[in-house]
Amino acid sequence: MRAQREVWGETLALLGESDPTLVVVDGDLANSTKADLFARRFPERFVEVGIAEQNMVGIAFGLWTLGYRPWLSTFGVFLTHRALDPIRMLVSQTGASVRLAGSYSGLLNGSSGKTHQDVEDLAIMRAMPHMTVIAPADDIEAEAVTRWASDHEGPVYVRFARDAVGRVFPEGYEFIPGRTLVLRTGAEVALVSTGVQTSRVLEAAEALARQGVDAAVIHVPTLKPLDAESLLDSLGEHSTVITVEEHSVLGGLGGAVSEVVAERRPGMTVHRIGLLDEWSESGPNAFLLDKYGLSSMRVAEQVVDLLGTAGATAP
Amino acid sequence: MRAQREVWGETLALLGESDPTLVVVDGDLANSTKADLFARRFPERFVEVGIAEQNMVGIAFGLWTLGYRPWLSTFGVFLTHRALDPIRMLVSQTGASVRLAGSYSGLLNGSSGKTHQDVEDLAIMRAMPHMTVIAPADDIEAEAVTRWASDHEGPVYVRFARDAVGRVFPEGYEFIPGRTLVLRTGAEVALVSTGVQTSRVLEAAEALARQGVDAAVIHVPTLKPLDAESLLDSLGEHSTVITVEEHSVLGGLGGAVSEVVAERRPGMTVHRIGLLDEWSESGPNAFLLDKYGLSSMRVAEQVVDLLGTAGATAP
Amino acid sequence: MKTEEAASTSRRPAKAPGCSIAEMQATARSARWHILHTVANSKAGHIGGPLSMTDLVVALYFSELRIDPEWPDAPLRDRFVLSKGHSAIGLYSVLALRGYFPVSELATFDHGNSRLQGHPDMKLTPGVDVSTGSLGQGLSAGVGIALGAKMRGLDFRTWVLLGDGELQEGMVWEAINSAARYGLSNLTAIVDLNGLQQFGWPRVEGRDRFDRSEPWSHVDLEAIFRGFGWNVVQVDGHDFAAILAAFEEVRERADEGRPAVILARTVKGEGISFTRGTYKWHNGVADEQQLATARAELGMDEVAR
Amino acid sequence: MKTEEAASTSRRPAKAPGCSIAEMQATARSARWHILHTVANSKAGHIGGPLSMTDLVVALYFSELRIDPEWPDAPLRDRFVLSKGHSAIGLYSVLALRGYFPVSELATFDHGNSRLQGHPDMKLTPGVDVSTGSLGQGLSAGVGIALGAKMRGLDFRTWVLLGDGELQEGMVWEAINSAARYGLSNLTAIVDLNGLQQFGWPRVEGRDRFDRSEPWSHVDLEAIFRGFGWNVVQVDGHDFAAILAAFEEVRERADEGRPAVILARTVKGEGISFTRGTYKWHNGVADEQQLATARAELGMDEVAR
Ligand SMILES: Cc1ncc(C[n+]2csc(CCOP(=O)(O)OP(=O)(O)O)c2C)c(N)n1
Ligand SMILES: Cc1ncc(C[n+]2csc(CCOP(=O)(O)OP(=O)(O)O)c2C)c(N)n1
Ligand SMILES: [Mg+2]
Ligand SMILES: [Mg+2]
Repeated sequence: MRAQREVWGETLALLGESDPTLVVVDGDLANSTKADLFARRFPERFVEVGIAEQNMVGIAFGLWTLGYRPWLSTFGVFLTHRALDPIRMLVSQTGASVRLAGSYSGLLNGSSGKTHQDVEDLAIMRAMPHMTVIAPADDIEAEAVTRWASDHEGPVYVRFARDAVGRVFPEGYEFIPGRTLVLRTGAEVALVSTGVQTSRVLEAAEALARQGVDAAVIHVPTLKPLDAESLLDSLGEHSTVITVEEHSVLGGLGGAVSEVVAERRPGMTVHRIGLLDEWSESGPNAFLLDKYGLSSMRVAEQVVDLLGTAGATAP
Repeated sequence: MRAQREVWGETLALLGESDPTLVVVDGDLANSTKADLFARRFPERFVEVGIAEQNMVGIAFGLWTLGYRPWLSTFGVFLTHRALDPIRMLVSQTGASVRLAGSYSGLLNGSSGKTHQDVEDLAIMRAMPHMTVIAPADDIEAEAVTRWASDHEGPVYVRFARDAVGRVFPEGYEFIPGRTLVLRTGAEVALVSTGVQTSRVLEAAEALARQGVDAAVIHVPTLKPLDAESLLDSLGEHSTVITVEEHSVLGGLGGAVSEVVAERRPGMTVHRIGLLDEWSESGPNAFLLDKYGLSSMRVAEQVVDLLGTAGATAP
Repeated sequence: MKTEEAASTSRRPAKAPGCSIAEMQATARSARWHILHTVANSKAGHIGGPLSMTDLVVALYFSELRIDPEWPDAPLRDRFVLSKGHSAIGLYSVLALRGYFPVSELATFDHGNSRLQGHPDMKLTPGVDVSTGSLGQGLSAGVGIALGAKMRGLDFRTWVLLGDGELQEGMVWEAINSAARYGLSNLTAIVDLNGLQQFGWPRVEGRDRFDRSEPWSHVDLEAIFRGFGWNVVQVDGHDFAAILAAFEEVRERADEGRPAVILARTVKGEGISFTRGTYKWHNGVADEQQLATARAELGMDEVAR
Repeated sequence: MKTEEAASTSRRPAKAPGCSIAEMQATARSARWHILHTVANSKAGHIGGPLSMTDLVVALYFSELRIDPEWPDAPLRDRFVLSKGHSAIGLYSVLALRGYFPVSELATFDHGNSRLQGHPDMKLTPGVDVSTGSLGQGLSAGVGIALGAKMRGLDFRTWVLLGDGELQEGMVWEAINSAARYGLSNLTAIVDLNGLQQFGWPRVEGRDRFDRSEPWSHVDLEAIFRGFGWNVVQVDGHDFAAILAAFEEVRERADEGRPAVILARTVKGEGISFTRGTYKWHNGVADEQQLATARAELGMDEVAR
């Protein structure tokens, strides 16, 4: 298993060979995001902007007007918060093919703590009209999504994790935008996740199985545009759905699933596991996943509690 | 009826008399937001920052560390998009008592068009941990909320409209944070709204009544923290809920209501009326409300359609 | 590059056929008239900013820019970015007079379903190269365009017009630094130093020209731009001969490998007595009486005849 | 004002009892040692930035600042904002040595449930006045603090330390303008010109000092700050005598009604041979061998004895 950021950098370095419109615009973080792999291969198509995220977006937009199709390289939180206004006006409102790589997503960013953690990116980018929002599960899907987004015309935000996670997909997996996938069937409850959290939810399902809880696992890589039909097919006849995300429980995956279910599947109950409107902190990955309830063990625990308590309330 | 922005400016000019910690930090828009009413009265407590929204937030934070409790004055879209990163780190993460007045909210901003319209603010601010998010319905509630927020310790975002709308509340109305209000009872469907759209939804309910559709109207001024119990009480035994907001249908009021209902009231159906992941344009208020489906007449139409089509799908 | 061949093989538009200063002055008067009465007719819009930049924009479109109204997206056209997007009606008036679309279409400004939005929309309006409206973003876009032209070896110039209040936006300074870092001599910024923004600060007696404080009267803008490695040209933004000379100087010094900024001293609301030099006309709607006054001052009746 | 009386009646903390330059140099060596081994022990963290600013921060806390470790939130204390928040471990090391919390607590850096976060958190750490981490925001906070002090007539000075790469953030320039506009002579910015950022640009032979490009070698920072109406003092950021003189000059010129910036020429990774002058040690984890080398170079064994 490789880290998603590595896969992203390596894939761009490959695609650069055949796609002369591919340029990378960096915000002084290429050696963290791994855009440096592209920079070494194509220095003339690597544009360093320095620590100026708004300007990165404006420059990427300008390059797009001349036929280039840029990828942006910085930490996700500095795109979704520091550069949101230029993304809105120069990328979303113009339909520019500017690809936003939100690196170091979620909580696990090498102990940098809450100023660098992005637990709102899915909610923020989902609310922006015309934005495509994708969160791949592992290295395999990260590569497929990087390739897909590189060909796609129009704005795309992709969430990439800093560190490697357990494999979810087989080699040769094909990413189909909008499609949700049933990774594991189960009768008692449907666990719905996105991004690298899906990998930990699969482990949680294993743990639950050992405790005699038969949980299905559904992966939603494309948060927007959300293919409601595909999601509903995956949810099937389940009566209890629990979303799990390395993100706030407000407006992200849990919000998207709740919107669809509340409208199309009255009768289905949706519980949401994730950050409970709180900021996190610095710490080793294992510590953070455990403390904030996202480790496979803690997810399994919460699922058992939720199944135990009828009409349980997530705070 | 007065415009909410006028009420905000006048109320601050009054509160300034008794509250020496009240300061207003402006982004070169005081004569639009009406912060100029405070500026004229208390020039020494009016801080003009010019066209630099990020800096406005940083300066407001600094003033707070010395015991001041600032209100920010600019268009909402430039707070929620241009200044989101400083709001995150210096206001939300520090718990600063900085009050964000998002003026010229929604579509109706004097023909400025989509670069100035904010149809994502509720989703964005709702996703930010520890942020209080309020959208008053009329001039009366705008004054009550301005007074409440001026006393409140901690970050608050309040959505204010540029132009006056039909009265919703009586003089002497008391704002209670979190409380949702049943403004009109009705057996067939519960229309849930927020901000000045509530006023138009009340008119829609009148129109529906004339067509023999008995619709309840529920107003949710506090989007966050959302008082789920209060919302559920208001929703009562309704089986069909339709949210209506001058905002995207993704992640805002519709998202918040869907999250609560999908978890606590399986069986209830929630449809969402608002902007369908689209940008709007320049135009007179009446034109925009009609074209984007938010005028009382267009809301009534859509309600009839939704009630007509079982399990209807909002795009 | 998809448009590579297209661009390299496509011809570069020529400059406008020699247009006399007298003609440009007349064109500017018509543009100012269209600004005032169009906004009055649509009941909303900006006035002071469009009027202060009118002469600069007329000089660009009727003398300097290599563009073709018949071929608005010619790959080798010069680019113009109106970073101070709230002055859209000023740009629309000049584009219409230059032939990008019928002057009659100006009447749709700010109405629903119009190609002429309150702020410039590159997806709707022929001749608009970049969408703007949220201040401070245009120069970054211009840096990206100029950098892309350099990377692709395309020979055209990119012009970005900014407001003096707009210069308070940090994003502008991020772009100022990048333009110098990349030696973008194919990029020219013009600052419309009209001395007023929307609200700003109280005027300082003896220092400020008008009824509110000048956005930059407390600093030395020329020294700052030079410090950032830009070429700086100061000019009277209402003197066509001087403006054209400034444009020429910028072009001739392009070999110095530095971006250039033209600091254009202007007057907000220039050209109409009651809008001149007051922040109160940042935006506004003229009444019948005022329209008549302006019509006379701008000599529109003669034109009509 | 809630804290009005409190503030006005409260005493202003005194400066640190005269501390010799030799003592400060020794303190700086200990601080550098704590930076390197604490990060090695927590397996993550920044090195180069903390090391380049060490002498400046030691000079502030052991000589210049009027603060009281026993009374971290004294209303009339001088304020210090570490705008380049990623250098937190450098600040923590100095705060610990100054007595804000036990040196032993440094071992909790970056661990879970620690008061010492990867980036400074004013809600957790005694002595931290402003939370930082997202670059470019500290100067605006400092402007707000200095402006508030002026509005309330409180007599203390606000210091903000920025990185040279950080200066690329537009928000910094918004604050530079505001500080001048409001004549904040009670505000001092210090720029840690260590010549490197995290990745940056390839070095230009003969122009740049280290293995990547200097963030500002292509511009004249002094001219820019002067243009903005700031007093500018250039100093060698590793020469204590010069640093103290710069601090004094800043205080003495406070009557000029201008904010001041100290452009401190430093070396990223200063003080340890293998971290010095290379972007590769922007962050990093030293191994046993390297720790031993540093320990010797910093004379930690003597100190221990
Ligand atoms: C980011 C942003 N903040 C605020 C505004 C609102 N606004 C529109 S025009 C204006 C004043 C602009 O002043 P200046 O740049 O001097 O323009 P001019 O004087 O030429 O009209 C302001 C604050 C905006 N459009 N964008
Ligand atoms: C807004 C923002 N963008 C990017 C980063 C990631 N980052 C942390 S340190 C750094 C380089 C800083 O360089 P400089 O300011 O010169 O600091 P120093 O050399 O003193 O370490 C970057 C890009 C950040 N913390 N904040
Ligand atoms: Mg101006
Ligand atoms: Mg540096």
